[in-house]
Amino acid sequence: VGRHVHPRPGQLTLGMVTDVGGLGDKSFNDSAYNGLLRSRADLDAYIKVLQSKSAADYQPNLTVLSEARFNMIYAIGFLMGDDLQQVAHQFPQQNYAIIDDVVPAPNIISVTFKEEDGSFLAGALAAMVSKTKHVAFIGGMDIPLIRKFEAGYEAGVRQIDPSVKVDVKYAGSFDDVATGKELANLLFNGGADIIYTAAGKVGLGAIDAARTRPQGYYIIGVDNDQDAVAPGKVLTSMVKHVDIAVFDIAKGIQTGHPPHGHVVLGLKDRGISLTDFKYTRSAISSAQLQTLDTLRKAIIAGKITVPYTREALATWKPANL
Amino acid sequence: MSSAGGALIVTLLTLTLIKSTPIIYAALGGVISERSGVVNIGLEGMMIGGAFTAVLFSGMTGSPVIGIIAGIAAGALLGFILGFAATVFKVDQIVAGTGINLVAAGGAAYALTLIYNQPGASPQVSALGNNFWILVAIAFACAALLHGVLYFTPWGLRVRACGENPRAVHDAGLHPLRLRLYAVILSGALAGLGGAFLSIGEVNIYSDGMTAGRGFIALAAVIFGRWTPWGATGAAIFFGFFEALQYVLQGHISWLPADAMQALPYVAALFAIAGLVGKVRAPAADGIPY
Amino acid sequence: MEAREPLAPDAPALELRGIQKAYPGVVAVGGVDLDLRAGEIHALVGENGAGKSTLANVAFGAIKPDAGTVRAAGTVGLVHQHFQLVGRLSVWQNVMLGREPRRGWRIDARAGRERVRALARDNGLEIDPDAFVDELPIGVQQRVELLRELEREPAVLLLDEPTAALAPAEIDSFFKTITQLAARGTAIMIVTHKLHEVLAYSSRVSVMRHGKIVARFETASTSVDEIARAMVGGELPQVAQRSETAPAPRFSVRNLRAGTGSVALNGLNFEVRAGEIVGIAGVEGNGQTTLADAIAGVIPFEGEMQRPPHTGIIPQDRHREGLVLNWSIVDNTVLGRQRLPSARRGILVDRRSARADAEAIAQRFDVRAASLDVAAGTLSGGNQQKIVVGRSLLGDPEFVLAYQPTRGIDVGAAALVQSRLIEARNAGAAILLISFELDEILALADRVLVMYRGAIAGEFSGANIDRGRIGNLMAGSSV
Amino acid sequence: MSYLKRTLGGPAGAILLAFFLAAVAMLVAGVSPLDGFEALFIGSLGGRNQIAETLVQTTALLFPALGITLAFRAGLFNIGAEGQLVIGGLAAGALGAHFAPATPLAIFVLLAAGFVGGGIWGGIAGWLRAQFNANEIISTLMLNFVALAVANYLVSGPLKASNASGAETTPLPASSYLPTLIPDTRLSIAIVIAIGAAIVLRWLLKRTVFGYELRASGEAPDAARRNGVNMPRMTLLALTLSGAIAGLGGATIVTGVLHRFNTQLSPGYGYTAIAVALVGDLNPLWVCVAAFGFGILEAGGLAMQALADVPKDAIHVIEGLIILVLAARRYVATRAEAAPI
Ligand SMILES: Nc1ncnc2c1ncn2[C@@H]1O[C@H](COP(=O)(O)OP(=O)(O)OP(=O)(O)O)[C@@H](O)[C@H]1O
Ligand SMILES: Nc1ncnc2c1ncn2[C@@H]1O[C@H](COP(=O)(O)OP(=O)(O)OP(=O)(O)O)[C@@H](O)[C@H]1O
Ligand SMILES: [Mg+2]
Ligand SMILES: [Mg+2]
Repeated sequence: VGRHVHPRPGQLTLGMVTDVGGLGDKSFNDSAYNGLLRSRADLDAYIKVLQSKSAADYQPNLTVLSEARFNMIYAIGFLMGDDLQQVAHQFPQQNYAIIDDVVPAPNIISVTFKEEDGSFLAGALAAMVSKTKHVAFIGGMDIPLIRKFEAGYEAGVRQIDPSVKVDVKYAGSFDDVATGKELANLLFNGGADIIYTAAGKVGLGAIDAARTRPQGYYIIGVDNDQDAVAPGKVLTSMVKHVDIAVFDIAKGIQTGHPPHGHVVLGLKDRGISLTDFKYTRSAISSAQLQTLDTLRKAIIAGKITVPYTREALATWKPANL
Repeated sequence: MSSAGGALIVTLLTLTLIKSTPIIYAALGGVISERSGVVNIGLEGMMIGGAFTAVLFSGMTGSPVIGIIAGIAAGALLGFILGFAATVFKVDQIVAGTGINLVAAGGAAYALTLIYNQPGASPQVSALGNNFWILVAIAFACAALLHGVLYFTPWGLRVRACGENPRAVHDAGLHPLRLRLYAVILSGALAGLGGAFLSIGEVNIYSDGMTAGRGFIALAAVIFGRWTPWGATGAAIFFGFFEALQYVLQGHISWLPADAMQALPYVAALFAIAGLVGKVRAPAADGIPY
Repeated sequence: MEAREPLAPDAPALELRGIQKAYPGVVAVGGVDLDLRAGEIHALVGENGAGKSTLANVAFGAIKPDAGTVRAAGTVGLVHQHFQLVGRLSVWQNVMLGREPRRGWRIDARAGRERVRALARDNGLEIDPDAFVDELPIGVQQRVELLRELEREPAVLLLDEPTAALAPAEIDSFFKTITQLAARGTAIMIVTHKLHEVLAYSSRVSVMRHGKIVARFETASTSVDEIARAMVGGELPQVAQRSETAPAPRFSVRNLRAGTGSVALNGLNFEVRAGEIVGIAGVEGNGQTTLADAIAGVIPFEGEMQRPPHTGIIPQDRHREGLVLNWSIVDNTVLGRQRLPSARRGILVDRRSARADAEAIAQRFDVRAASLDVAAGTLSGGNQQKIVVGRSLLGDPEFVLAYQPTRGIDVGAAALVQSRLIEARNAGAAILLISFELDEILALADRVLVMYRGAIAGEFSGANIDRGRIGNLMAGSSV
Repeated sequence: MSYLKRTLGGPAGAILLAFFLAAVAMLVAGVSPLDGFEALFIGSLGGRNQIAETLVQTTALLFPALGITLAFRAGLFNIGAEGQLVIGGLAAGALGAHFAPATPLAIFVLLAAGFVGGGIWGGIAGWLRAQFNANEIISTLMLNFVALAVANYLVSGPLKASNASGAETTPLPASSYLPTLIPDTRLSIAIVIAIGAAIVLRWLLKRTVFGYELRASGEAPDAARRNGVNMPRMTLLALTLSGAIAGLGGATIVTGVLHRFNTQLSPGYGYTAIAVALVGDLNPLWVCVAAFGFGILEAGGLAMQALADVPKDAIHVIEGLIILVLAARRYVATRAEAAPI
């Protein structure tokens, strides 16, 4: 056990502050961390992660990293905006990036994702693959971010076939794995055969439910590529590439051309994408893949505007392509 | 319609059983501990210990049964720590329980990084699969067994006496501290089993936060069930039922937001305790070091 | 249950040598030698706080002495001054705890019950083995304690004020039991304040004073006076004289109904006038506790009750109902009076007057304590009782409910307490005295109400007070 | 055994043992204990800003711990400080976001809102106990879950700031921030209010008739009831007041630290505060000291991540160990003396 490692002079230094979900959330914190790891591997960066226990920790964590003059400090999570704004104001020379929130400041890069667009494709795929014409959604907590996933998914289903039934359940937690399994079983038993989860680790339980079922029941994973967690049971994963965003920003810093302002990542720049059906290709026809691609292009081209709130979903009509 | 209604009821009851089981185990653990005079606020931590250790050993040996046994042992070990602190050092039991909760949660989370090099959740290990129903049944057997032990055996009588007046137990030539220590170890073992049920009974991984406050709900179930094994079991089923009900109902009552649904078990409990007018009395020496 | 080999009569059963035990500020026991012989009943008497309970606890092994040795020829049993029972277990479970009869892995409940029933029968103690202890009146709990010790057939049995809570009839049968036990070879030491019991039943008497044994008598050749003088180191105080007072109703109940079952009150009517002591005579368990609870406001009742705002209450159970054991004497002095103008300054507790009050109580009642700041729980039983009594009489209360006010108090102090009650009466207080000791009632009361099965079975006053007729009514026979 | 007890009994022994166990935990974590402890103390006491952050944590723990102290002294096991704190914060945040008058009075109104909100939340449990004899351990625990559900619902829906991407209320106007105590830090006058509350609570418990009756109900309920204490009323009052103090704490976090309400307000202050109150012997002034000690752990723990690479989870283990050992010390140290206050 030696004294801890310091960055070498000239080394790219990257700091990250997690939100209260912390590392291991199987969601955006983990994904961001993967981006840091990749930066360490590919860019020889020195990285440091500070986790937060409550909202009150955000500011001290950001301050500590700022005082240490990291080349880039990432604030992960949608509740860190105000704190970041204050800290960024105090350290005008310091560069920051925030994920999932928009903070207008000259030294902050805001990165948001069009989760609803990817969720739309997930919904469309689910509606096409479902044999029972009945699909479902499991959310973690009923908060605006998760409602984006829900709304996009339902719209996607409706785009393919408005008669397909969509059940929605919220686990009330992002950690309660057992409840994820129970909810998935409840939904499967209720007739759904495909479930999209946007619930952190709760989704792991849902995947386990599919694993112990016969062929034909699927989970659609979220945030990270979860296809390999239960090969053949995870139809696809709606990946939100926080890692790529984090890496790209790091790389931009190194090359002297960092992005600035508000970066919105969606299907176009592959900030959002579905994984490529490595284990479930046989369950999907080429026609369905074709449709999926058409929809993706339509969204990119702006021919489809995906709703991201329940209110918008209520009045949303499938696009006529 | 009636067959759909029937199916719904079956679904509801099945889910109730599954939801109740870990709470039953932990609540039975709470009963035995509190009847001996030790408040066990560390049930949550003991569940965590059981859940994690079960995964660890199942993963190492490939045998979920060994995992379950290891989970029980881990709970018992934490029970031993609480019991030892509560008897020999006469530590305030609530503080010690809080300490146990922190150590267990932090320890398990840290061990994930240390052992598996991945925070948040363990890799998948071999689990009970459909055999988890055996553990559901065993929960009820445990309730019956604990009832038998508490009310029909000399040891049970002594434990109950210990929770009421340890001095009388001492005057009878017995060892109240030893009785309490054993009771709390047993308590931890049961809570550990409850945790193991969650991790390798129901699913096949350990994940941080997966106990999700069930240890605290179990504590409430102990009181709700008036410190009796069947009472606590009933109370655990009460919680399990309303949890199941809220999940089943979600989406069917559109004007109720999910958060309101999620509060259902707790609100139901509030109404239920208000309705249970009458003496709900803790063991007289519960929480008081001897 | 195999019987213990009895010791030969007069064989030494318990030897205490040089026992010392000190607490901060007090030497509870300061070098005591004591021998108990098999088959004797040895009375240990002394003022409150003399160190009797401490000595008994040392002999039993519950307290480790600072110095000295204890040698016993067999097991030692102790019946505590403050019982050590498990309230929520039944009588037979309490008695058999630690020695449960078994059938396989189970307790043989029937055998346990039968054992206790037989034990009770053999010793003339009436009891329901299945009753829950915390539902029993104190006197019956005493029997449970005794049964528990009898079950263990100890070579030495120490009894700390066993009769303090017993009714006269119970006391007789209790001593019959004890005498039988002694005859079988058990060495018995009994701590008591009731000197006539000492004379009637013991063979030897040791008198303790300030932690030492100051006198020892063969009972046959001594008298109550001699023992009492040895105890207090001088003459006994005289009980105060009653004086004429002007009667005006202070406390009254009309159609008072409360409680359930055998202790329910079914429509009581009576009043207590200023300057009068009304005694409630009766065998324990006829509703006296229910009446006291209703007056204290801890149980609901029907009917009317007129109770003046300044009421002093002496509860039955000083430990549970009278004192906050962890609090100092000074703090306990305020309890029950905290809302009275005399005990507070605006919203604050008047601590100066509390201390002055505590000093007054200590002085008027001769409270023996290391200081007024020690926790009430560390006081000897009798001194605790003095605090409770003293507090209730502070500041000229208009009405006093006195439930067994001299329970556990030594003869000298009992005379003091009785005097104080009479003085309060003379000063115009209305006093309701509930006691199971007819002697006490006859000594103090201006008027006697006999309570039987929750009703008033008869009333006597002045020259009409007739011990025999009261006794008959108490036993339930109509006159 | 008695030798071990005696060694552990001294405060020095206890602290040594705590540090030893913590050092072992750090070694397991692959961190040099020297680095770890250095980080712990530098991070919590090593400078103006560090001390300020330590006091911010102290304050957040102190309010609920004082509320718990009051309830426990009345013999009521209020384990609902977490929920009361959240509701207090919610009340202040909601009011501050929507109806704040732009005068210094605003601060007072927001704190009062927190006080009342927490009081109502505690009062529900008090009412259930007084009216129906409903066990307060269950009711306060259940109300914690309900509070979080209510808060989550409100900030995700009706009270959500329209332009926020997360679930939180509109930020407070700067005019209703609690004034800071040390410039350029987050330390507000909340710490002064908290210490003031501790002093008032001590006075209330020790000097007043109300406090006298409250302590009597806690120490000896049978004696209290028989000696003129109206127990149902005392129950209601004690739990209401207890909740109100915790709620005030929530309001100070909103007005002094976060300047808005969201559901990540508390990492479980209300639960940790139970240990704080008990380690502080349920004596308001010692509770202040205990809260400061826990504040060092919380703030220093955060710094240990940054300065010594001790992972967050290992810090929890260290905290838990220290709590266990401190509790043992408390017993040995206080057993000889009579009851506190
Ligand atoms: N635990 C204790 N701590 C401090 N002092 C104590 C303790 N127990 C007893 N004492 C003191 O020791 C002395 C002897 O008490 P003890 O109970 O033996 O008296 P006693 O003779 O039984 O009196 P009583 O007739 O009133 O029961 C008293 O002054 C008492 O205050
Ligand atoms: N048990 C009592 N014995 C004598 N006087 C009492 C008693 N209880 C209250 N009082 C008197 O009643 C008056 C009211 O006292 P206080 O305000 O403390 O009572 P309270 O119950 O708190 O009143 P409120 O219900 O208005 O708050 C005081 O003058 C007090 O002396
Ligand atoms: Mg005595
Ligand atoms: Mg008042």
